[in-house]
Amino acid sequence: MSVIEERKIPKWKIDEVASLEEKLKNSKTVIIADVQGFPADKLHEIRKKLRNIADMKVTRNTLFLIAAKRAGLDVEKLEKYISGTNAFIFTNENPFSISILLSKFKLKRYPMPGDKADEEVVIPAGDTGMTAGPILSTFGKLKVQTKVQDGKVHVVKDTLIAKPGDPIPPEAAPILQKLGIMPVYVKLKLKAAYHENLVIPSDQLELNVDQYRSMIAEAARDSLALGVEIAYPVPDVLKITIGRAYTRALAIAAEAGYITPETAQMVLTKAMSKAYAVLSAISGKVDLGVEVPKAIQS
Amino acid sequence: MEYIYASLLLHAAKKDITEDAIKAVLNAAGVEVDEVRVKAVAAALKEVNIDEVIKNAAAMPVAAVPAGG
Amino acid sequence: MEYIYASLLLHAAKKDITEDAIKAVLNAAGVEVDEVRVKAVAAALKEVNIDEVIKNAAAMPVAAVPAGG
Amino acid sequence: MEYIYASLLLHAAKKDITEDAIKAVLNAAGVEVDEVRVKAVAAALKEVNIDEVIKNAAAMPVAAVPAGG
Amino acid sequence: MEYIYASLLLHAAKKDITEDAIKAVLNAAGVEVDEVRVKAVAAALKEVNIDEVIKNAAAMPVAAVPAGG
Amino acid sequence: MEYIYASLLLHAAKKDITEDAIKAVLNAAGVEVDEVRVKAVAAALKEVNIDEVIKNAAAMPVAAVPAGG
Amino acid sequence: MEYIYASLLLHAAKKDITEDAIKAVLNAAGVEVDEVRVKAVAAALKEVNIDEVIKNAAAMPVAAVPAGG
Repeated sequence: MSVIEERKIPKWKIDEVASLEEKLKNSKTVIIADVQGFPADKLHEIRKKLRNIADMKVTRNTLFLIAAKRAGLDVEKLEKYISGTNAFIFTNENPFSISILLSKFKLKRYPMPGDKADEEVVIPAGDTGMTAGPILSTFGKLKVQTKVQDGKVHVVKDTLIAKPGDPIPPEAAPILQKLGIMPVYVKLKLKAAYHENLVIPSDQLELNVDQYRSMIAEAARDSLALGVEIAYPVPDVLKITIGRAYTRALAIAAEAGYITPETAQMVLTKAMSKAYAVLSAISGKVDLGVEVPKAIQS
Repeated sequence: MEYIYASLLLHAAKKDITEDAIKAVLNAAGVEVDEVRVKAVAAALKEVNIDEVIKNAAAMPVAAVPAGG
Repeated sequence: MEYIYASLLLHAAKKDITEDAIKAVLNAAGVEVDEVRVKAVAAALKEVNIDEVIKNAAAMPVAAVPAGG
Repeated sequence: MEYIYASLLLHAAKKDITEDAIKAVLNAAGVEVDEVRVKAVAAALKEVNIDEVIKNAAAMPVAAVPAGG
Repeated sequence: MEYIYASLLLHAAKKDITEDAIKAVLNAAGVEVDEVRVKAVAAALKEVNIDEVIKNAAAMPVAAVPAGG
Repeated sequence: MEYIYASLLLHAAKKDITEDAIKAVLNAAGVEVDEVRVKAVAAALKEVNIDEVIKNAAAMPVAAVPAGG
Repeated sequence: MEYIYASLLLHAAKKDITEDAIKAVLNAAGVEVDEVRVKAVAAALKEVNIDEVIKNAAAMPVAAVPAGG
């Protein structure tokens, strides 16, 4: 341990580590996000939206690791996520809640060459404000119908130039810029969360809420089915159970050819639908002078 | 379903659906006739407006399942 | 539909659907038999798996019309 | 439908659907039993694969009433 | 489903669906009756309009899907 | 539906669905337990093949429900 | 699905679906709790309108058969 070496460390670094250590000690969760090449203005937007929920800081990996060690984090578990340029999000929230929150921010940007559209790219009808000139041929290439009015380019009708997932034609970039159309989403890439000594990697951290929604639906459906099957004694379930018992009784009556005024419709319908099915199966070869009802033919 | 097909056949042929008529058809088909069932079917059909039922049956949206399956 | 009902009756009774059998059933029902049609139906049904066809028809929703009509 | 319900009850209880059993159930429910019907139902159901029919019926639309309603 | 078939039988026979009546029917069918379930079913059915439910079950057009529930 | 949810939780966890187990789960959820209902549900579930019921429920087409709700 | 049933149980019991509540229910069911999954479920379900989803799921059995075919 050399006192001399420590002196070499600039004060801002010492302060930074102290500040990071403080944040780590006061937060149940820290999330590491990849911000390599991430637009600074968008990062600012995110920081603003996270205010009062989480604190986001872009800092040097080495400083973070020192602070993490001092704050008592299990740094070994984290090290593999600490490379490149990272933002660190400190929060006391459930890390999944932060992940969901971030996924809800629709941050958009103008396309760069090679980008695919995240939403429909439509050039709207009307005055583009662009002066007629070489740009007209670009519109032409994009198959956007235009006319010139008072020296300005007017788009004749709303024109789709890319569907979600389609590559955005690079030549469209200046037009989209001019019209303020940002069809590409910017999303913060989360690498991992460290929460109460657990490391949650990105694949787990990114929740598909729809999947949970359908699991709830599935569980609810199965529960109802089971409730119906065992005649779970609450009125709403029993209504369905009774409907099903009645339907079964009708089906049995129909199959047995058991006719009562109540079952006659069902029984005869069933017999007739069988007859029509047979008729329809041979209708190409035999003309019995009977038409197969349209509904059955299909 | 023999009793029902016999009844529908008689109906399609515009004959009365009596016990005797049903029996005759079933006998011709080589079916051993159960008197009780013939009685039951003939009695039950007397209470049913077959024309109405058949009209409903034909009008029903039955196309949910492709016939060819 | 008489020819079909007669055939289905035979089928339900597990009898062979021959020209003679169809004719016998139709006669018993008092239907004047058209020889050509009987031949055609008997021939056509030989190539049809009736159980299969009927099974698909049975899968059709049949409770669509209120019992009271 | 009493005769059918009685039969389905017996089926669900894994009992044989005999004339006597149907009669006993109907009597217990206070239904005046019609011998012809009992015989007809018992005979007809012998030819029906009830489990199969029930399974297919389950695919039919069953519940007009939303549980939440 | 035994408890429901028994209840539907009583309903079809125009009898009150009481605990005792359900028990009598189940006993006649040779079903070992669970007192607790009988109580629960009888109580819950008091709040159900069976005629309404049956009408809906029977009347259900194939396409009757209440969009919003 | 609490009793059903509790039972299916136990089922999903491959635990026996006993009265005591259901009660424990319900208590943990802060549900005031109705002894009669617990007994009724536990008894009824003994007669049911839950996996089968779930399989059939899943087999029903579900496309009628608007995805987003 | 244990975590989902536990959540549905809490919902039905009108309790908040918190990590601790889910854990308590799962523990009572004898399920070994995975801390990460509990957190994920609690966070995800905050975004789900469970009543709405249940209502739609309940409306499902109505639509066993596609309308147009």
